[in-house]
Amino acid sequence: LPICPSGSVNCQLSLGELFDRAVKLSHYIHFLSSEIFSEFDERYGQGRGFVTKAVNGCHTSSLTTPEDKEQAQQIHHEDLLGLVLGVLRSWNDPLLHLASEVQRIKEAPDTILWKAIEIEEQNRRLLEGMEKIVGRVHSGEIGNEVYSQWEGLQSLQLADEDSRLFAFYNLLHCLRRDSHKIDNYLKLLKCRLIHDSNC
Amino acid sequence: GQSPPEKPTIIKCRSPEKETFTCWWKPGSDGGHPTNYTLLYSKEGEEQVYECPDYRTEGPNSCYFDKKHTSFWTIYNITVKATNEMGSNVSDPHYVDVTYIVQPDPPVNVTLELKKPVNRKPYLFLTWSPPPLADVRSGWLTLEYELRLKPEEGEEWETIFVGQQTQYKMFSLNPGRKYIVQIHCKPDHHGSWSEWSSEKYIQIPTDFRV
Amino acid sequence: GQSPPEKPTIIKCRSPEKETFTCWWKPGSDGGHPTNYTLLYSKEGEEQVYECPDYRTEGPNSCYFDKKHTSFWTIYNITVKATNEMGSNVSDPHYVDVTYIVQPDPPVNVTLELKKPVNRKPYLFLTWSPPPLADVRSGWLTLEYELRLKPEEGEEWETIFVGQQTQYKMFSLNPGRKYIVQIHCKPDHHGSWSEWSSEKYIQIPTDFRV
Repeated sequence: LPICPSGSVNCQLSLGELFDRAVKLSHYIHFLSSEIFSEFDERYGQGRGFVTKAVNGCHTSSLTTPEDKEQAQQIHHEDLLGLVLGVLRSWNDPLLHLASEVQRIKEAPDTILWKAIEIEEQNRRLLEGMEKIVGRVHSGEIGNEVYSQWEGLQSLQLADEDSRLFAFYNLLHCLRRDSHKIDNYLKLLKCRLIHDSNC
Repeated sequence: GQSPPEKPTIIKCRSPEKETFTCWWKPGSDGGHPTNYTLLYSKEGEEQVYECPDYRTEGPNSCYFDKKHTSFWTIYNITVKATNEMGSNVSDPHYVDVTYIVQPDPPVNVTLELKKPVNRKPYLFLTWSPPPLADVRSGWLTLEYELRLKPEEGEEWETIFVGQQTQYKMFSLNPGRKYIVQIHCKPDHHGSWSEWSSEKYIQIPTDFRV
Repeated sequence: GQSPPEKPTIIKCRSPEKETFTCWWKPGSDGGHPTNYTLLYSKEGEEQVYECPDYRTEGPNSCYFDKKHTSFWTIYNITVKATNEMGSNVSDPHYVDVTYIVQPDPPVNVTLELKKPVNRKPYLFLTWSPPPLADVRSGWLTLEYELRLKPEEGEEWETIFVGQQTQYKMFSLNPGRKYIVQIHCKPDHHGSWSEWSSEKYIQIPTDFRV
């Protein structure tokens, strides 16, 4: 009998194993998103009062996501998984452009460039994993319906530097927020589905 | 002097378990008149302005937001207005996303035990529990821990980050010395370290050959 | 003899940084005829069968899966077929889960320094860096380290697990002796230890009273 990799049964990754990897990845993506935001803010945001303007400008705010523990615990896990998938999909396009547009920022440090590329790549990888998890958990077909269109490309290419830098700031602020939501929801789902809410 | 009160300053906002939060302010001079304080806040993307839901639970010059009034991943714009007979003055706005102000209570039930396994190195086995308020079971809050120890009469603490574990095996200890051990914790991404847990002492026996 | 080739054996699959991986096989006898080898693989839960994307990068009898072809959400079912004029033979299937085959390269930049702080114990201060491939993404591939040392003419290594730290203070050393030090690393969860770093030597001065 061929030997399956340790831990797997009939040579298939368990849901628990898939969730472990998804959570490790979402943790890493949010860690990177926080770092790139702080680095950008430190270098380009000082004294420009971006924080007060970056209010409700996220392209994903149309997706009603849980805002506290109670809401997150009351929502059915299939709906929460669908939301996570929707938020991830909504970031495919902006992350692709972020990775290329950030290279046009004056003296953008390598650490910001590299992180933008890494986040885009890892986000795609997490999306692949989430589609696999949802496929396992979802009774019905995985619809592509939950998704939020991003129309921010022009703002990343504006001539006026202040407006363009604010557009980057806002995108990174939203990325930090949404990646934290995804990380938090996945940790919650993992405890609920794999550890019977007893992590 | 007879004048409107000085504008107050919001000095701190803290959430102990990522479910509720409290803000405190420091009054300015009261302009020689009885002065009262009103905390007002609005939430990102909403015009509506609300007043503090509870001025009492956390003591003077504070506002406590219970679960129902606490939302994450949204920015609160908070101000405090001081008013007396002569007029009023408003603090600078204080922007808060509760995600970033979580400071847990210290870990509890810290235990230290000397272990001498047969034909293997002896070690000090530490265990602890998350602060009672923190719901780590559901996965809503994930805590990371750091422990520090030093010989009783020593100067310098040795600090060790242990991630999300709630136990640790300590090998490199000097036989015959008495050590002090403390642990603190922090949410896995944002927020600040708790205070250190109360000091625990352990005497390492002289034959505890490491 | 004139016969189909013996079935090959897949001997090892390894990923150096959880981003790409390579498998190697050992051919059997070629049955007296020129034999060629085809590596085929399928992914768990999928019917589709794919061929090796790159037979060259990692040398003979190998298949290299670049980032695009490496998924860490699935188990690969891999076989190698040997074919010559007389027929063909297929290896036993080899199942691969990329997370379990991570074997990093050894740590680099190992430095050893004798420290003699005023009125405190002297010690040997070791520092090292993660292997370049894994270094860049510390959060994606978390490494743990173990160091070993022994007197140059000694027999037995002393091994010390140091967790995720990249430095270590070594107190218990015999003055006047020459020591060899090596370090290796492993992913924090699954996967295997790297090779040991190249040997580093340090002469402990006779006045190095510990």
